[in-house]
Formats: sequence, C-alpha cells, structure tokens
Amino acid sequence: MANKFRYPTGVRPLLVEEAARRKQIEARFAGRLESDGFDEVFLPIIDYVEPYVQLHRGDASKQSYRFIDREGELVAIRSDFTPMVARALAPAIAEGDLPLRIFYRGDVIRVEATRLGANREMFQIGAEIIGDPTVQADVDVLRLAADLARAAGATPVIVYNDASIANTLGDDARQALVSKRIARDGSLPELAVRILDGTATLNDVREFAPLAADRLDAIAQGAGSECLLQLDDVDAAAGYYTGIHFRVYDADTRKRIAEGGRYDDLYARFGTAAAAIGFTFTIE
Amino acid sequence: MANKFRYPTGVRPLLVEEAARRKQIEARFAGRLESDGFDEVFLPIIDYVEPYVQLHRGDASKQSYRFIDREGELVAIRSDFTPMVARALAPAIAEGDLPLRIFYRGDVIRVEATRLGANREMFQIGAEIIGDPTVQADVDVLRLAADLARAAGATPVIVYNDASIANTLGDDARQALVSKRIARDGSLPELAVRILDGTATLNDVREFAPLAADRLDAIAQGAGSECLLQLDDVDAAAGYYTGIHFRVYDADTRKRIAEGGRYDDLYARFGTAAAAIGFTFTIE
Amino acid sequence: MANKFRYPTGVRPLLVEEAARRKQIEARFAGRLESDGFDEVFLPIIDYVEPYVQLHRGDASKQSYRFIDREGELVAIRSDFTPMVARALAPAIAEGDLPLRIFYRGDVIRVEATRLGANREMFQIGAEIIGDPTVQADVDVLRLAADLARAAGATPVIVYNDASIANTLGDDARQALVSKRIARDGSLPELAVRILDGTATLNDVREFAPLAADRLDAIAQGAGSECLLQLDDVDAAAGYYTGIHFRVYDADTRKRIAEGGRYDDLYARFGTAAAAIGFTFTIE
Amino acid sequence: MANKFRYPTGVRPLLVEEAARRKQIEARFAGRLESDGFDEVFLPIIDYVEPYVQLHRGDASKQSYRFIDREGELVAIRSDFTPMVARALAPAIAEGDLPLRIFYRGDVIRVEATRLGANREMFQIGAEIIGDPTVQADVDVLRLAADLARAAGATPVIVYNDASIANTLGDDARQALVSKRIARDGSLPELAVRILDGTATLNDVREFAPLAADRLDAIAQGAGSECLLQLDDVDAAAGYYTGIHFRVYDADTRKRIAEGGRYDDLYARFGTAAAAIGFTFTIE
Amino acid sequence: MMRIAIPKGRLLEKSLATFAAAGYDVPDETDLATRKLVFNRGGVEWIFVKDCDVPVYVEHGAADAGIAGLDQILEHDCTAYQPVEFDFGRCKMMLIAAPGAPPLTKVATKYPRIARQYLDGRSIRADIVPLGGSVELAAVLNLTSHVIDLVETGETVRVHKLEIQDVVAEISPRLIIGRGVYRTETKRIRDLISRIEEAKNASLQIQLP
Amino acid sequence: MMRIAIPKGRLLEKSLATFAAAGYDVPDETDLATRKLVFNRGGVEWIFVKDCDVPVYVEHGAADAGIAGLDQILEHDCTAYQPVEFDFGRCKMMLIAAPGAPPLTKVATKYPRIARQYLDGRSIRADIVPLGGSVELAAVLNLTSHVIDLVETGETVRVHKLEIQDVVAEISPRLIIGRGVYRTETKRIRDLISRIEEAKNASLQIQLP
Amino acid sequence: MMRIAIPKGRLLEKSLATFAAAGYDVPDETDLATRKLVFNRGGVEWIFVKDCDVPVYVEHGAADAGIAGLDQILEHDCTAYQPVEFDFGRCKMMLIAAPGAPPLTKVATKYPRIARQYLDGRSIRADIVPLGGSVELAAVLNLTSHVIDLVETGETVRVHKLEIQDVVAEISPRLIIGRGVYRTETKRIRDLISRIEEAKNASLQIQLP
Amino acid sequence: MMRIAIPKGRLLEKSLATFAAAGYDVPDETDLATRKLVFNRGGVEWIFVKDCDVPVYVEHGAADAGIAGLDQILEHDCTAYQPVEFDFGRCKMMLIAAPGAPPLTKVATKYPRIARQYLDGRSIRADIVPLGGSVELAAVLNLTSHVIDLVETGETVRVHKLEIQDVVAEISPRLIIGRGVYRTETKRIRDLISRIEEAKNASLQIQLP
Repeated sequence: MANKFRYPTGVRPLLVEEAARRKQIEARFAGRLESDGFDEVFLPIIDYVEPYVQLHRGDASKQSYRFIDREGELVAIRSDFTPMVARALAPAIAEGDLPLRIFYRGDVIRVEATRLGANREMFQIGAEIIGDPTVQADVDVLRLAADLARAAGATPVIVYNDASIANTLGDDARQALVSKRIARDGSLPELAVRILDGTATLNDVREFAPLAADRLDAIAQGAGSECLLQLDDVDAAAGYYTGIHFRVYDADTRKRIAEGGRYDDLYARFGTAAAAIGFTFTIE
Repeated sequence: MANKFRYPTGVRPLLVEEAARRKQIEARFAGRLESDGFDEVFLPIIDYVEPYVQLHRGDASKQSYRFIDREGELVAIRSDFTPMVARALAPAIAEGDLPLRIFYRGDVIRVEATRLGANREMFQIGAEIIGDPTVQADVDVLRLAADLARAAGATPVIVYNDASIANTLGDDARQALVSKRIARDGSLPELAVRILDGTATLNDVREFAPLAADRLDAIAQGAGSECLLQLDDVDAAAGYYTGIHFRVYDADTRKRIAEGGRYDDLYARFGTAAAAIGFTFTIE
Repeated sequence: MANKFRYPTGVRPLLVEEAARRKQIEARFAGRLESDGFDEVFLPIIDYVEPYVQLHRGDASKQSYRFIDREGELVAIRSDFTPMVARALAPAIAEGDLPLRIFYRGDVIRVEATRLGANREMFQIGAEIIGDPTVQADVDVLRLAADLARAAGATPVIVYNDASIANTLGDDARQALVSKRIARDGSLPELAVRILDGTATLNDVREFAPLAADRLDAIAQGAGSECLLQLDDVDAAAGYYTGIHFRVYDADTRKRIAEGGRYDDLYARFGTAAAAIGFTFTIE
Repeated sequence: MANKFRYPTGVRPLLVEEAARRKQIEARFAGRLESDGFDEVFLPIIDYVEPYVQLHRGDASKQSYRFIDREGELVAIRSDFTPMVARALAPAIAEGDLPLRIFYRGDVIRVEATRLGANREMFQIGAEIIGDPTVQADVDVLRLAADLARAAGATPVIVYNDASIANTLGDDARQALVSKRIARDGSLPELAVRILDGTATLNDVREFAPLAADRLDAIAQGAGSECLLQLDDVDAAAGYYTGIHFRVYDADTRKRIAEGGRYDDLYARFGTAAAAIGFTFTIE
Repeated sequence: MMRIAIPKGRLLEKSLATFAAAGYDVPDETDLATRKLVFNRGGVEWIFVKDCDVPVYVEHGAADAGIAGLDQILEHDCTAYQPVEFDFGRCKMMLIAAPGAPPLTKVATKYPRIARQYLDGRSIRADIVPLGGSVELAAVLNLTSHVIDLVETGETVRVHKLEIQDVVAEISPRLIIGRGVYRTETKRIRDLISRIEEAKNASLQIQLP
Repeated sequence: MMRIAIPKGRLLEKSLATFAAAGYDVPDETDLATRKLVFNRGGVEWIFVKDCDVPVYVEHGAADAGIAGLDQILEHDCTAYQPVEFDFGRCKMMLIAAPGAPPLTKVATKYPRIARQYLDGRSIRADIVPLGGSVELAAVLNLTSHVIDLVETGETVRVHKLEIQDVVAEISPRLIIGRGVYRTETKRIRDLISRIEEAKNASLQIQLP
Repeated sequence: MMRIAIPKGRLLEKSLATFAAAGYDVPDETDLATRKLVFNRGGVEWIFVKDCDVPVYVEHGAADAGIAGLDQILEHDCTAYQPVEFDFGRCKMMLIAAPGAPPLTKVATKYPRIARQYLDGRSIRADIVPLGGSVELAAVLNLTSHVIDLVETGETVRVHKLEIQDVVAEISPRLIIGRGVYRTETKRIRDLISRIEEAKNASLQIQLP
Repeated sequence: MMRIAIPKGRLLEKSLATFAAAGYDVPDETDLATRKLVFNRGGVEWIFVKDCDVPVYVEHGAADAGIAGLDQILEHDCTAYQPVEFDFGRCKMMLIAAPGAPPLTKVATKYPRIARQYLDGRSIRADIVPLGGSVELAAVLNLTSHVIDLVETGETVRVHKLEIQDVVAEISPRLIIGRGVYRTETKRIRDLISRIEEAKNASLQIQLP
C-alpha cells in the first residue's frame, strides 16, 4: 500500500469542520423536505446487483465497488439511490397510502476510473413522490428542486425534456442528438435536425409524440422561469425515465448538481405498480 | 438468488416508521453529546484492511465484508469504529488542540456466520476524549455512558476492570478467567482463583499491578453506583485497551449495549501519540 | 484460518503417488484421443462471466469461484469446459478447417456448498467434433465415449435422449418428467405419461417431434449395446443442447462419469456458426 | 466489457498449434526431469494467502489475483510455485524419504499493472531437491538448469551469488548494490565498493562471510563454464533464499528465463525442517 | 439386490404396509421387535433409519429407494426422484406463535432450511434458532417469539396455548428413488414404481366408498 | 427468578442429583412422570429440553444456567461460561470404521462441526455426511467408510463389528452460565456456582474410598 | 466571455481560419509571433494549448469550446459534444510494421488507449509500449515489431522502410463544446455552432470546382 | 555492438559531451543537423530519442544504456540500474500555484505518477489532470489551482505570476543500464560505467577550482 494516509478510491473521513459543514447542508435540505411533508427512509449501503441488472445503462455497474458475498452473490456498494428506493418501498406500499412523499440521503461511492480526474466521495440527497401521476406533481417537483438548489447557494438552471420523445425518432436520430452532430443530408428525420438547431417547437413534436408534447406544454405553464425546455437533451439510453427528465445546473459554476424525472414503470418492476417522480442532488 | 425481497447479510432498509425511530434515538444521543462539547466526525464506510491488521483480535477481520479493490488492495466494509477514528484523526491532531472531544455514528455491517442466529444490521454511536490521560476523564466517560444509556431507555449496569491486570497473571490464569473454569489444584496463582471466586480485593491486586489498582481505586471513588468493578471480566486477547475496559449492560434485558475503555497507545500507531478513552453504543 | 494444512474448497495438491495416478489416467485418455485424430487445446483457468451469462442453467454460476478483477469485470474460475471451448475456437475457425476434432483437459473448481457433502476437486477431459452435423458424428462420439470409459476401467452405460423433444411437450410435462411424478388425471399429454412409464416408442414421439424421432432411430442403429435410449431423461432447463444429450454411467458404481451431446447453436453465439457435438469426463 | 474476444489479464487460450508447441516444450522438460529421477507433483491453482504472508517480498502479493472466498478467507490464484511446493510437501515428508527429487509445472497468472507493458500469461516448470544440503546438490542443480535451458533452445548464462552475503554488509551497502550506484566517499564498506566494481574476490568476502565464501569456492569448482559468480547480484529483500541464489539468462535474447537457489529454512516454516534447493523456468 | 430405506418414525407402519400391499416380503413385527435395523427379505435388503436420514441414504446411493416426508426431502435439498406421493401421513409445516406475539424476528425450528426459504419468500428478516426437539416450548419460554414446526393434529399447539399463524408447506410422504440407480437399473426401478403406484391406487379405492 | 435448563437425555438423573446435592429443590420423579417440561420449585424455574438444546437456551439468555455435554457445547459453538466440569457422564468422541476400511474420504456423524474441526486439524480432505441417528449403521451399510460418534461403553461399536481408529475429543458435562446473566446478576450466579462446585467435590469425596 | 481553445500544432492555421471565416476576430500573426498563449479578441478569450490538451480544457469546463482531432478526443475519452466535423486536417491512425514483421505481440504508440481498443476489438493479445515521440523508430530499432501512429502523407513510413498493415481509425478535427456550457448558455453556443457550420459549408463550396 | 540512447532534449549536449570525454566517438554537429536519429560511431549505435523515451528503450532491452532524468525514470517506474548520477542538468520538481490559491484539490502535470506519489505521501486527496505541455498555463487559466512541473531557472513560474509551494523531488540525470545486458555482458558494461564515472569526476575537478 505504501502509504498509511490513503483511503480507498471514493471515500475519505470528514473531520470536525468538514463534518459540521456537511451537517449544515444536510439540515438545510432535510428541514425543507420535512416541512414539505416528505418522510425519510434509510437505505442500505450495500445491495445485490441482480435486481437492478436491467436498469443499468451501459457500463454503469462497473462504476461501483462490487464483490461476491459469502453466499456467492454479487453485491455492490451503493452508487445510485433511485432504484434502491423503489426496491425497498415497493413491497411495503399499500394503495391507500399513496401518494407518498419520501426523501433519503447518504454517501454513494464510485470506483470508476473516471475520465480526466474526478474521483471524489459523493453525498446524495433526494426526494420523490410516489403514486401521483399528475402534471401538478411534475411541476411541484421542479419547483422543489429549484428551491433546494437555492437553499444550497446555487443559481439553478433546470433543463428538462420528455424521455419518451427520443424513442419515436429512431436510433440514428437519437445518436445524432446525443453527439450533437447531425448529418444534414436528409438521412435523418427533419424533426431531429430542427431539434438540434433549436428551431423545433412543441407543435413539431406533437405530430410524433402527442402525449409528451401536451404534457410538456402543461409543465411549461406551471414551471418557474429557471426551467428551460431543451428538446435536444437526450441520453444515449432510455434508462428508467418514462416522462419528464431534468437536470439542475448551477449557472455560476455550470456544473450539474441534480438530476431527476418521472419513472412510472420502476415500482412495477419491484412488485407494486405506482407512478413516481423524483430527483437526487449530488454534493461532492 | 431466488428471492427478490432479500437483502445481503447485515443490511436492510428502514422504512418510514423505523427510520423515524432511528432518527429519534440518534437525535437523543447526538444532542446530549453536542451539549457536552463533543464534535462529530464522519468516517468512511469502507477502508483498507492493512492499517488495522495488528489490532484485530483473532478472526475479527473475517466478521466484515472484505474485497479486493481495483488497485489490488484488500478493503473492508466498516465493522468497528474505534481504530478508524484514530487513523482518521491522528494525522490531523495538533498538540495545542488537545484534549479533543469527538463523536461519530453510522452503520456497521458484519457478515459473520454468527453463532446461534443474530445476523442483524447494527447502528453504532460512540464518543471519545483524546489527549486526556487523567482519572477524571475515565470517570467522566463512565458517567456519560451511563447517562446515554438512560437516555436510550435502558437501566445501565456498567461492569469495569483494568485491561492491564490480566497481563500480569500469565496466560494460564487468563485462560481460566476467560472460561471461568479454574483448576483448584494450586497450579494457578492464588490471586486468579480469588478473582474468579469474587473474593479478591484491590489490595490483593495491588501487589501484582500497583498502578492499575490505584487507578481502579480512584475510579471507584468517582464512578456512579451503576458501575461495578469485576476483576474477573477478562478477555481472551488484550486488544487495544491499555487501562480501564468497561461494558454497559441493560439490567432489564441483560444484553450488552455498549463497550469502551482507555487505549492510550492506539493513536501512536497512526502517527500521533495521544491518550484516548471512549466507548461505542451498538443499536440493532 | 485456524488450520495450516487446509486448502480452499475444491482444490488440494496431488503428491507423488496421486500425481502419477492422475498422469496415467490422463495419458490413457489423451493417447486414445490423439490416435483418433483429436488435437488438444489449452483453455484458461479463469474467464469473464458475462459471455456465458445466457448459457448458465439456474444458479450454475454460483457454483464457481467468482470475483471482480482490477478492471471491475466479473471473473470466474473455470467450472465448465464446453462453452469455453466454443468461445476460444469460434473466432479462429475458418470454414475450410471443418470438421475439427478437438480435445481439452484440466481442473475445474467448484465452490458450491453441495448438497449432502461432495466438495472435491475435479479433473475433466473432454472432446468434441466441430462442423459435422451428421448422424455418423453422433454415433462416433457415443462409441468414443464408451471406449474411453472402458479405458478408464468403468463398465459404461450410456443413457441418451434428444434434448429437443421435451420442448414440444410443454412446461407441465417437462416438470413432470423431471420430477418423475406424473398426474394421471388426464391433465398432461398422454405421450408424457407413456414416456414416464417407459412404454412410449419412437413412433409415438414421431408425431410431435419427427426430426428428433428419425434422428434417434438412426442413432439407435449405429450405437453400441451399452447405449440406452431413455426418453424420460429430461432436464429442468434446456441448456445449450440442441440434439442428442447423453450421460455415461459406470454400471459398477452407478455414478455418472461423463456427459455430452450436440449443441449446434453454441458456436454461433460466439461468432461462427458451426455444428458441434462432444462430451466431458469428470474424474474426482 | 465492450469486447467479446478479450480474456482477463494474464490468461488466454492456446489453440491447436500453440498448444502443440507448449506440449512439446513441456515434454522436453518433463522427459529430462523424469529421466533424472524427479517425480512430479500437482499443485492447486488457488491457495490461501495467509500461509505465505511472511514470505512475500514487498508488494508481490498484489501481483496476483486475490479474492475472498465463501468462508471469508483471502485466496489467491497461483503466482509463484516454490512456497506452494513446500507447503504441500512439508506435512507429508518422512525423514527416511529424503532426499526427494520433485518437479512441478503449470500456469501462473499475474494481474499486475506491470511496468512498461508485459502482461502475458506464463507457464512455469520447476524442480527441487529436498533434504540434500550438500555442495554437490548445488552443483547438480546448476548443471540441470543449464541442460534444461539448452533443451529449450537457449544459450544459458547462469549468474549466481550467495544470498547470505548481502546481509553481512548492512542496509546501506545492500541498497547501493541493488541500485548499482555507490557513494565513493568512504561512507560504505570498501568491500561493497569493490563488489560493485567487480574487483572483489572470494578472499575479500571470506573475511565477512567465511561460510558463504567457502561454499561459493566449492560451487565454482563444480559448476559449468556457463556459470558466472557475480557478487553484485543482490536483491532488495532477502526473500526465502539462504544460500546460493541464481538466475539463468539466455545470452541470445538477454532475457532471464529461470531463477532458483537454496532455501533451507522454507520447509521448516510449513512444519518439517528440510534443506531444499530448486529453480523455476518461466515460459511466456 | 435392491436396498430400500424405511423410516423408523411416524411413517413406519404405513410404509411397510404399502410395500406389503405391493407384494413385497417385508419384515414383520417379530423382526421389528429385535434391535436389528437391517433385514433381507424377498430379495430386498430393508434398512430402518431415522426419518430424517432416508433422503441421505438415497441421495448418496447407499439405498436404492425409500419413503421420506417432503419435510425431510426439502430440508436435505434431496435431488432424488419422487415418483409416488402417498395419501397417508400428510400434515402441515406451520408458523406458530403465542396469541399477541410481537412481529416475527426470531423463530425456532427443527427445519432451518425450510424456515429460511419461507422467511426469504416473504421478505421477513428474522433469525432462525435451530432446535433438536420440543420446538413449541421455545415460544412458551420466550426463547423465540415464533416457531415453525410440523402439525398433524394440532394438539401440541393447543396444549402450549399457542396459535397457528400461517401454513409454511403441505407435507406428504413420497417414494424416493436415487438418480443413479434409476438410470442404470431402469427396468427394475420402473417395476418397483408401478407396483407401489398400484398398491397406492388400490388402497385409495378401498378408502373411497 | 432463575431459570435452569436440564438435559432430558442420558445426563438427566445425575444432573438433577447434583442440583439436589447442592441444596436445590428439584422436580421429583412424580413430576417427571408427567409430560410437563417446566416446573417451578424453590424459586427456580426448571426446564427440561433435549440435550442438544441446552446450549441454545443458555446462549440466547432464555435460560440462566444449564448442564450440557462438551459435545453439544462445541457443536453449537456456545460461548457461555463453563465454570464447573463434572465427573459423571464422561465419554469420548471417536473416529470409527470397519476393519480394513479404505482411507477416510467420507464420514457420517451427528456432529458435523466437531467432525469438520477434527478433519481440518489433521489435514484430511473428506466429505461429512450429517445424520440424525444410528450413525454406526452408516459404516455398516457403506454410506460412508467412517463415522464419528460418541462412545460410552463401546458396545455399539462391537455389535456393528467396527473398530475405533482415533479419539476425536474427551467429552464431559459442564455447568454452563449465560454471559449476560453472569455480569448483571453476579452475586446470585457466583452463589450458584460455589454450591454446585461444593456438591461436586462432596460427591467426589464420597466416591473415593 | 467565451473561452475557446485552439490547438498549437498542425491544426493551428486552419482552425484560426475557420473561426475568422465565421466572423470571429481571431489573433493574428503578430500575436502568434509573441510567446503569449492567451489573447482577448472580440469578446472571446483565445487560448493556445498543445493539441492533446484541447479536450482536457473543454472537458473540465476550463474552455467553453475548442478544436480537437478525433485522435485526441478518443485518447482522452472526452465526453464533450462534437457538433461540427471539419474537412481539413484529416488523416488516418495506422498499424505499421517492417515488411516481414512477426505477428503483433508488442506495439509502440503515442495513443495507448486507442491502441488498446483496437487490439481488444481484434482479439489480439499484445503489449502496448507508450512512447512520447518518433514512434516509427521503435519498429526500426526493434523496440517493438509494430507501431500505431497517425499517418498524413505516409512519408515517415516510407523513410523508415516500414509498411502499413491496417487502418485503426479515420481521424478528423472537430469543434468540441463542453456539456455544462452547452446546457447553461444554450443560445450563445448554438449561435457559435451555426456560424462555424456555415463557415465550414462556405469553404466546402469554394473547394468544389 | 552496444546501443546507447541519448535524450534529444535539454540534456542532449551535456550527454554527448560526457560520452566524448569518456573517449567515445560520438555523433558530431553535422550528424545532428541531419534528420537522422541513428548513427554508428566507434562500435556504438547511438540513438536519439525523446527524453521521456530513454527509460523505455533501456527497460525493454532495445538500448543497452542511456542517459535519463530522474523525472522520466520515476515517471516510467523504470527498473534499470542507475550507476552514475551527473552534476549537470539538475533541477527540481515543484508544486506551483497562484498566490492565494485555495487548498490543493486538482493539480495539472506532465508527471501523473510522480504527482500521485507526492499527493499520497502527504495524504492529500486531489485529482490529477495530465497535460501534454504548457503546464503552468493550467493554473493561470484556472483549469486547476495547482500544477506540478520541473523548474530549472524559475523564469516560467515568474512570468505566469505563480509561486512555488513545495519541492516534490530533486531531479538529476543518470546513466541507466538495462538489467539483462548488465548480467550477460558484465565486462563490457563495467568498462562503460567506469569510463563514464571517470569522465564525470574529471569534469568535476575542472569545475572545482
């Protein structure tokens, strides 16, 4: 090991001052969430890999510490909260309880040989509303995310889109939107080109994805001015998002500080069908 | 895996009610410690095994989840706090800061195939005073432990002894005291026999271990009535305790709820010599 | 660890006499295979788990030692040869080379807490013909397996069936054949009942699975008298066998000593379509 | 994983031609060893780490694949044969059997991020004489190593020294000899300077290490002309060698192809005191 | 010669009666009165072992066939074939507790493997305390809040003033056949099975009217 | 009130006699003739459980003290204190095989944990076949070549025409005391121990001529 | 103010020409003749860094945009957006060896990550020897049998009497944009992209006869 | 014939001068003016490679000896022998930052391995950003707060208005010899070493008075 001061990748102790700072941030987030009627749940720091296998995008599973336990099962140290919440809550949800407002917090540890540096321990705090499929829930969650970002001292810019739109455009168009490099030779749908150029409107989208377009329209009316619809904010893989998908940036540092969205199919995978929307803040 | 509801050995989620209960307990402990001037530190959930190798008693290391990280190092999930506190703080201690009053909390995860059942996740909260070698520190820590036990709803019985005494009696006597089965054929020191029978006094001990006897005398004068000196409370291996070693039981359930003591050599192993005394409560 | 003589589950050294005995067995097998025109390949003792994920039946993967390597990949110590041969050879096969006659040998290590004991290290030696889809290849392989069993001092009984038949009967019938407990209330196909009772003929089978029936007919004409068609020899899951599937028993000990069959789709999974048939002897 | 053709670091399959080539080399080595009265033993591909902990030089243990088994023990895939032979044979040695002539072969797998490339699978074949402490055994082993090197097509240069000499010179001199950079300011023993300059004779050494000098003298008289005494061939750590320590180079490629020496204390660590000398060839 | 394992416990009489009805020459009462455990009768070696050991003998090939309860088959994770299920000796594996017991966190049982599967299947995190006998007593004496045990008549449960909370498994005795012998002695084994099956059906028809 | 666990098996009478000699009011024969397993006498709750369950009750704190053989203490890896070792009921855990048995590769036993430690300690790689009873029969019927079992008189070994190959462990009964109660009720527990120790020494002197 | 990273190497002139054609006020020759590496012109901070460092600055958000070859983008696993691909400065990453070279087991390169992916993709098990320059020399001096390097004209390959064995990748320069700035300064970034795209198309039309 | 690797960069002249002083026939200025990188002179094949590649050639046995800075030796974890340390070309690896920089959490460098060891040795948890050149610029442009780089005169540090915070390592050029050639060509190598050592000492004496 050579060095007696080192800690494993992704973790380190927080001594008195840093711990106090962390506690202050936690208190600010937790206080706001509790006063909004969110109840906290505690999630385990390790869990089996298998229940989440179909949810992982690409090589995400390699980002976490993984090992084989005494029973021969593959276990990972927590590196993402949202699916864990669903797995923990789904068996316990009774229909009468819905909607539920839940929040959670804790360290996530990533081991990935990240590109260009960045190997720090991370603390996450997140919230979700389970069992409320309405536009109002979408809007509430956007507002809550903005408020929390402000409470943390950031100037939030929330970029949102609907994760279902990219599915209607085909794989080539999705890839083009992901890389932002569009072949302008007519081989791609015109809508994709216009989305990338920033000239597409929700009316253009409506033809291909009427439900998503209407939903985004309704969200736009309720969302605060820090929220920007960006139709070209598309991921390489769908992940578990089924509707709105958003990222919160801090305009001052241009860094992403939170991510969230609607994942109405996730709870069903763990045994209890329930709409859900939530977000997670990541604090380094 | 066969079962989609299972969690790995030693962990499980705490849903709303349980999480609230846990938070209440935490708040009670943390509140008391903070008001007594203890500052919190946050310790990583994983750490290398190597720095602790010489501290482990017997097969203790096998009780924890261990795995090889991407750099080939052996890493363990946290299963004991005290040495981690020393490793984290030792490099940061400046002499002028002493004495320090520190507390910490968090989950510990044990994987051991425990005897006769008992495979639950555990939460620990502990405190220590660093840099104060006085009897008064011993007494203060005993009182604090008793108060915290009461705050947690228990009726504390604190059994204490001095870890250095057993070293003076020889291995055979130690083994006899550990198993409580003494050969009454004269092969063992008379003091060992009297200790086991409960007839030994500190004056008897003084002959063999004068410093420990005087110290225990002084502690006995300061300690509350819930504290019982039990000279036969001896462990198979010395561990890192150098002076008083105590265990807190709940008289109602007869279960052990906390353990602590003085470990004046521990910080030196991690680079900064400093006396230290502390304890850890374990909450299942 | 407690004991300095122990070796990890599934392995132990072979000292002079045992090593000599093993070498003699190896030489007998290898000599026969080489004289029949089989060429040896050497397969790695560890390999990634992922390429084989879809081939494993049930919890088979938990039978092997598995761990995460320095790159975060899940790696297993060899516990089954056949798919490894396909993965190793598939990229190297040129069509003109076919048919290939290949053999391999080596230790396989299983870690499973096997039922009722049986945790020994195992040595396997196997052979396969790649690129020959004919009945003659089936018959040749059966004869070779019988000869090798005899060379190893056993009295072979080879039980064979066609793995594709069970697929035509439906899941309920398969389950009944696996457990050998048939509901005689008309809820299952009559053929399944007759198969279990041992009264079914290939003509009965022909109706449901004409190709398999014809194939088995042809095999029966070529196979030696130690080969017994047993239509009720059905596995819970199909595994990778696509045609004949056989097991070699030693009539003296009633123990299974080899298993094999035709897996015409296996090579295609690793990039090169090629029919293949083979078997593996397991020596404890 | 991204790539379906990759194998884990340190392993790959050997297809027909390569396997044949490997077998030919094996046969040449094994044939020569058997005709010289060496008996083969088979060693397990995995073993516990703990029995070898005190034998490893520096970070050697990190060179091997290591993992935690189902019982919580640290296990490594074989990366060095010599100590394994001792652990396997020591409990089985009866005094009357000595001297024993043993050989072994097999893959060793290293995972290390080696310096400047070099991450290949390796095959090792080695031999040792147990229970013969004589100079004649040293000379026989040197001759055998040279013969085997020639049989493998190499032009052997065998560089030898006595591992015990460096111990007599002090740590500073050892370090200087390891790096080949000597402070010529009188701070180091003159012998060390002369050793590095190549002007030291065995008479110079005799003053400090009379036994080693006499032994080397005797060896020099018996050893073949391919053997060169190089007193400056010193390792940073002693390892388990107690007497002669040699390396076989191929003069054509200047690569090291084998290493060996006398380790008279090694068997005692595993329970049976016995002198031993041996070597291991490494074939990439 | 075939070796058949007969359970010495509660299934003893019916097991022997079934083989007798199938035309086998089984040991008689005089035999059983001796302390002997092995008898040769009619070309069969009959061995009498504890109920829980029948699956062990068959699994290891030390007996060719036997009669064993599903409780023991499951508890030993026995892979033998189970071609015939009997109608006698049926009972239930039950979850039992005192009235008003707290939530299940510790359960005593003679069947730790079955208990583990039951708990896992319901996502209950509880410790299992394996006992050798008098399992219901554990709940009475507060060793554990719950027990999992076989219930035939329910008398033991009532006596201890406990109550049944759940059915863990339906238990029936089965004819079990080793896998190796089934494959290498197919003819003789199929004959055994069909004779036992007929005997079972005959007894079934007798009971019916 | 103190709860003491008495083993129902071969140690029953001597165990009760010891407590009686120590001045305790123990259940009498009339009590034992009932099917009851729990009795209150002289401020002590006496519970009668299977030999193998005594360490379980004490370990879990469901009994304060008990008498258990070292075989059961070891097999359950019981951490209770063992302050008194008795002279009655001593026997040996033995490795047994048929004359001329092959090297040990498979051993049947009721004590798999003890067997595992024995084998590991001798570097013997063998499978352990756990059985519930009639362990010697396993060697007779070739389920396994060897068995590990408790031997008192050696009669069973002789009857089965087996022979003893090695002593696995010396077994004696012990008074066991739970760790929690020892610490929190120190005074009462020390009184119990010294009374039992005196009773043991008294009986020792009686036996000496 | 926007910060744009310009590669100091072979792409320097064309990169500046492109920005100039897009109407940006770029540093001129006089500027470049100084040793300065940072210039403010027309509301843009132009920074001049080594070719291989452009992706680093953009990835870390220390530059908003830049021009980088695909070789450097891939080698740094850079996740920045690549909205425009240029037609100038194209070349190929090649596998090169001496005529009659043995099978590839060791390859020297300035691009170890790209080389690793190439080898893995072809299932070639070979060591990679990272070098800082004069890569072709490695094959001449037998440090390695093969090298992987960028080939523009092929002159270096010819001079060293080597030959091309395979194309590893087609390399083109791209405009790259950081992910954070793209999202938070969408409008300004889209304007930059469309101006560059137009300039590129204009130059394309000029080249076409 | 022996092959010796000469670094093309800042150590070039002194390296050649040393070999010349030791009596070797080294390539002259006319040679160096060509684009050639390989020369045969006096029975030695002289190869001219980038500073950072000297340890690579020697480690792999593609050169028998060479001259390399300790920075490159450490950065490549080179195991070659280093029998002679030179007095010319010494400099320091420094930790550099802008005045008033925040605590070190991100550091740019051309020496990521050396930087990692430095940080680990001081228990500093910081990201390392590997760059190819103009490392000091990274601190100016706020890519990172700190940089680790070689400092000879300190001019670059001053120009960028940065300041030195710590010495990471003392750097000197060394004669390096491959391990294999040292063992198999001992005589010739020892001759080389003593000639270089003498030349060094001679130059030392000249400088002294």
